[in-house]
Amino acid sequence: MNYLPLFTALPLLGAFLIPLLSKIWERLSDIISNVITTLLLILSVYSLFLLPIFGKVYVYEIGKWAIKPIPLGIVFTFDNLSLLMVLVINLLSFACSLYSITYLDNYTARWKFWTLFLLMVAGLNGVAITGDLFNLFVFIEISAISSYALVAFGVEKEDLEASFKYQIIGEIAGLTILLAIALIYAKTSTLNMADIANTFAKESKGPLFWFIISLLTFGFLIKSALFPFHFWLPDAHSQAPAPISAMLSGIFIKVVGVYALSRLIFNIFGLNRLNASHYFNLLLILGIFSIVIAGFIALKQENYKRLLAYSTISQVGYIFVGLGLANFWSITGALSLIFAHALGKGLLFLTAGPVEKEAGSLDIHLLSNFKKRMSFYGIVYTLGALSLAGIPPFLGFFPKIFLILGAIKGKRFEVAIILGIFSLLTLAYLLKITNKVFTKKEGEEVKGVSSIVISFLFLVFLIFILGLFYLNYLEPNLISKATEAVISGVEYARLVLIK
Amino acid sequence: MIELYILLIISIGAGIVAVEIKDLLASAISLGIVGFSVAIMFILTQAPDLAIVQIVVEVLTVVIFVGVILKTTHIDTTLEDKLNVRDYLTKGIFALFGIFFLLFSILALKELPQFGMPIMKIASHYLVKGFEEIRAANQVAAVILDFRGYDTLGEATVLFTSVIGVLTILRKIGKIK
Amino acid sequence: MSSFELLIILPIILGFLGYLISFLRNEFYFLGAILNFYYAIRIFLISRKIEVTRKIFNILNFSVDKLSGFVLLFISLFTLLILIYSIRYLKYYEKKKEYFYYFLLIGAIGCGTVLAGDILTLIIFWGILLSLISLIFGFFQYATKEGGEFAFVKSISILGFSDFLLILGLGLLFISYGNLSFNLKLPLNNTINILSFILITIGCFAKAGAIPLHSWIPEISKVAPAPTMAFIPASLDKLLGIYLLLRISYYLFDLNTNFVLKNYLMIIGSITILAAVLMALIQKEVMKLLSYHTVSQVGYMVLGIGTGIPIGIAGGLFHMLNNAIYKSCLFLTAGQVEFWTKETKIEKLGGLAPNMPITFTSFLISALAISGIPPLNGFFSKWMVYQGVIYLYKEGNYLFPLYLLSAMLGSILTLASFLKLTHSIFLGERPKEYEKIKEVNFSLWFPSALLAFLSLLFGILAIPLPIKGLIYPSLPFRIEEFGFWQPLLAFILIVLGVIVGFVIYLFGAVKKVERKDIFVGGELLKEEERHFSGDQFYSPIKEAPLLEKGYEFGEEGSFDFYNYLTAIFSGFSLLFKEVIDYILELIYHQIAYFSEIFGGLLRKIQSGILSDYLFVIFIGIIIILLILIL
Amino acid sequence: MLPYLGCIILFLIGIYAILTKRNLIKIAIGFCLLEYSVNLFFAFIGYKKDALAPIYANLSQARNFVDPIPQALVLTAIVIGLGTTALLLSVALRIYEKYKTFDIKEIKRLKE
Repeated sequence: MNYLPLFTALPLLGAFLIPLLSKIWERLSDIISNVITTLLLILSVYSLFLLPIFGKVYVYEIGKWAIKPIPLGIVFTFDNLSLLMVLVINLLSFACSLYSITYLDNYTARWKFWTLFLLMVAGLNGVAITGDLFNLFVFIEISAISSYALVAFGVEKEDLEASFKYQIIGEIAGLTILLAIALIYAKTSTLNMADIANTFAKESKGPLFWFIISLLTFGFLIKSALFPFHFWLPDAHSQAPAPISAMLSGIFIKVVGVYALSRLIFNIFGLNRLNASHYFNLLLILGIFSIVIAGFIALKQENYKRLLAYSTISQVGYIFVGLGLANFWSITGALSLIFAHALGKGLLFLTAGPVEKEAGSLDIHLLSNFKKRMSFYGIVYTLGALSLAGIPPFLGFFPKIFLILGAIKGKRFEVAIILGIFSLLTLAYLLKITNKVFTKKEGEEVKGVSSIVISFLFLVFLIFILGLFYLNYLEPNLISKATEAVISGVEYARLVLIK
Repeated sequence: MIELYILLIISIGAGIVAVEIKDLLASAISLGIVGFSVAIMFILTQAPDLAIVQIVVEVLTVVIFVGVILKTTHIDTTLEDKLNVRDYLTKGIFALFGIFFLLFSILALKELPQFGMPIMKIASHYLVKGFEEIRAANQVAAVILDFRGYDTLGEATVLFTSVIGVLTILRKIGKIK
Repeated sequence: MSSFELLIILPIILGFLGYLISFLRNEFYFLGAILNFYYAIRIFLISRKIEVTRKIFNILNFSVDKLSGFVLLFISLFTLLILIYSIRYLKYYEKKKEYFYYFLLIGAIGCGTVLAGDILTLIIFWGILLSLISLIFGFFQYATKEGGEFAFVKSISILGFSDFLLILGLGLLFISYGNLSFNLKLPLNNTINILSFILITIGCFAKAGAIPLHSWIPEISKVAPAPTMAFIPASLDKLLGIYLLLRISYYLFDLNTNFVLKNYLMIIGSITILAAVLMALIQKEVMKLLSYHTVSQVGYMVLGIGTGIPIGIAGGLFHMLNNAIYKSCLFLTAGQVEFWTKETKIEKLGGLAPNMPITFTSFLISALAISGIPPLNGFFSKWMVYQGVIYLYKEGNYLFPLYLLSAMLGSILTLASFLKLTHSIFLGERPKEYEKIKEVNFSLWFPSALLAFLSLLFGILAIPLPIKGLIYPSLPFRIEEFGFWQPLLAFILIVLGVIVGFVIYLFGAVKKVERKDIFVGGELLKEEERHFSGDQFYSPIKEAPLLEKGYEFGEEGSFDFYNYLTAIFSGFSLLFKEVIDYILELIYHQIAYFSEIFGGLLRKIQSGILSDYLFVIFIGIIIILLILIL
Repeated sequence: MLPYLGCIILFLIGIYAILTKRNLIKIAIGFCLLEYSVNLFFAFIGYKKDALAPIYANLSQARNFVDPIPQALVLTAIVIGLGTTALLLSVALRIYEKYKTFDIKEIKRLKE
């Protein structure tokens, strides 16, 4: 698996090539970026089959600096959790780049979009595979900066406003994380995550430890937009171009927020329900608040994309409830939800693009008076919504069930009841759009556009097939292994350093 | 180390001025003062490479600030308005946050090694290997270019990203209608 | 490819073909249903001999035994018959292409649900079925101006929520024991088993429509056309819901190991019988009245299955079959009336019997069957349920008189209610505008006539044909013979009586109405004002020719007693409507209202001003710091 | 420990500016202050008393150097800071063009 650096190198290469080559022919940028996302998808699917051969973790040492006896250089560590993340990132970025070929006709400066898009993909892949703390920060910043620029890609009034707010709040988070990294370095004098885990395992948990944890938690909760740190999300995710909204909602907040936090909390600091129950209760309570509050706000939203953005906050709440319960079932649920939500919410945000193009607005009131029929988009939207709301046999059904079972196994019956009731609310607010935008139209039918249709079919196919094969293939081969990687805690350090 | 403390106090003072003063140009210049005292502090803590980079970056930052201010306005009109309840509440929250943060950071910093006595667990290996295997005179260069070369690639990428980002944002027309 | 795949896949493919090729559409849908029926018969015949299981792609696991074989046969039959009906009925309907396709899909997926051999397969099919049902209900939500959307949302909410609970229960079993097949007879003595049993029963109740999860059926009846009502709530959902209830009660679990759960089922059954029939009594709309009876009949099945006595369970199962037959026939015939008259208000209808003789006959047979009049099939299944309830005393369950009482009272009230309905639609005085109405087409009357014939057949030949042929072999018990009932003699006597009565009724009432001008205060009443409305309960009975004699004999008191009783029942049913239906609706509205207010308030936090956001965010970090460090 | 505390105070001034100031440029300045304080803190961590900058003047020199790693990291962090500041200011510039104000309370088209 020594192709591991390609996950970041390939998109970076593309990002550097596009400004040079797009001067020759602007459409070349479409080809380059789609080839690269396709290659990344192939690589990540290939890794799915290759990783079991190498055991639980594959460690790639950059340069000639071996990880033993002392981790001098930067390493990439690729375990089952990283595999899950890489797979999700590249599945959705493949669909989004395919979609953007047609979608970008609405914007100027095509090549700038592609450059920033590939930089974001590079940053996200880097976050998922790096094994070095400072490197993690650098990759977070790469993806964050490109996302700030992409949110304002339309340079309309609202786009700029959203980008500014997003940038301020996001950078507060970034600098808090950097401060925490400085404190960690001062304490341990190393930057390798596995080495840090070993050092902290020997220390007692004093105020410094909890100060670091709270700084990190603050930073990553802002990045993952959990209540009450969610304020930037509805603005940024609703103003971005449709494929960027899909990327941000589908994977960005989960890789940069949820994945990074759970990697640090479980694998590096070795927290679990036994030694830090108050920490997990905090996550649990914030998660429930997110579900409830964002769910109610979403029910009242009158803008297509803002509704979806609030729904994202609510779903992130589900993920954090899973992490907060911190038993096998609930974490399996949370990780499956990352997968299902990435595909489902990505799909829903992508439908906003053609709808806005046709109707010229995303206001649900105006859209309900819009006369043309959009049956294809309506069907795609409804399928995605059913999956997100947890209707079997779609993919989104299994995470919800696992989360509820996790709550029951954790003897948190009230949590189980809340999860059950609010998954109904999800259906209610998502189907509001189906009812108002896509049904009772009698005008002429809007025709689908080629690359957009292909990306929709790809995502719908995935949602359906993965739902069917979830318990037989996806869960045992991918998700429960990733859950094991999370649950086993500081075992991660031993696996990395033993190599 | 008395110079260090003096510079810290200067930078804190200049920082307060930068935040509170009404003229935005003066504010940018005060920010420059903070940046330069940071650069001198880098020299005092035996980090000449950092000082050089900091000076370059500081000049660039101030130039960008001044450029933006000259293109727009240099009076902070928001300071003229009367403070309302909301502003007082925000200040109250800041005070609360400041007190807690200071308190907890004192508690936390107590557990760190004393100032001027780093652990240097990895660094001692770097210093040996950097000289013997890379034959580099400047160890910082050895770290950024060899041991942690990937970070430097990342750094270049960030710079590249922000250049493309600025180009993206400065274009006049974004959406084709 | 075996019959299992073909049974499900062929309708899907042919329906899709029909959807694509518009000029041949009806034929393709029809062909799909026919093939589905053909393979269902084949599987049914196989299942008579051996149990078959089949795995597809390592995911779907089908198995068929005698029980699922016979339920499968009837689901397929209903799909075919009602499809034939609706092809004609919805001919001028706007989106009929999609409707027919979904209809066929629902039939095929319903077959798949019955054939599911393990928990996972059942979950998958059940979920698809819910999505399809929501799609087909979604068509009609704008058909009526008032409350269409509300009816849609309410029914999908109830179905979705209870299906969610059902799947949660199945998932709980799956997680605890792995992928189970349905023939284990797990004892109901630990928490997980009991919890998942209750969750699954909730799903079954909502599907079948037992109180308090019934209210989606009357609500959707305002919106959905007659064939949809006949297919989904009346036949398919009954078959599926009760089939699953039986499946989990005596195959997956063993209900006889838990006394409390048995009573839980029986109490729900009794309440359902009484409350729903009381609500039905005061309805003024044909569809809504029928839908409340649909609910009421579920009570007998749940009661029968809950007894745990073999004869009672067999009765419950038989009643499920019978109810599906006569209830869909009732809906279809009501649809035939509506097809010409475009009217569903009871008071506006009347005297249609001579115009629509076949429809009237089918309706009458089904109405008598649902009221439990021997020798029709409804009587036998109810009789078996009563026997099961009576046998409860042997087990020391002394609540049985209450169950018996409610079941019998429910039967009487059903009869009363259907007398009223029959009279006010088909007998009595005919409004002038309906005089030219003719009998409906063959494709419309044939399905309901066939169903009525089945009711008759399963009644007269109840013991040899359905009971010994279908019901007894399907159950895993040895069932004792009827003890104290001589069916043949009773049949003959009652058939004679009914025929005589029918002849008198037909020739006496309809053709010999004497028309007189009516004066009120010296003025001639107009024709419209003179028409008497059927919802004036029991006043028609008084004037009906059969009872006129009795009236002459001066048995005024008994009729007064009747009126008196009716008034009480009407009061009760109003009360029940207030208590159950109204409260449910109130809760629904309250939740909507609350979310309105709460969501509106919460939206205010997002004020658009960055410093407000930062304000809240910093409160957040102060809390995090305090919680984590202190 | 006092130098560390100085950094924390500078950090708090940055937070103060971002939290209470309403002018976009002031917010950007506060953001720069935050960034400087974190960089300074990081650089202080590597400082070793009476040690030299990590540069070999001649080959036989004694190896009493300060920690080179934080310096390398801060180098990266400074450049990242420059990038984000430039992006932030360009957005601020465009906002001024569109809204004709730097007042954050006027810039509230996106709400609810």
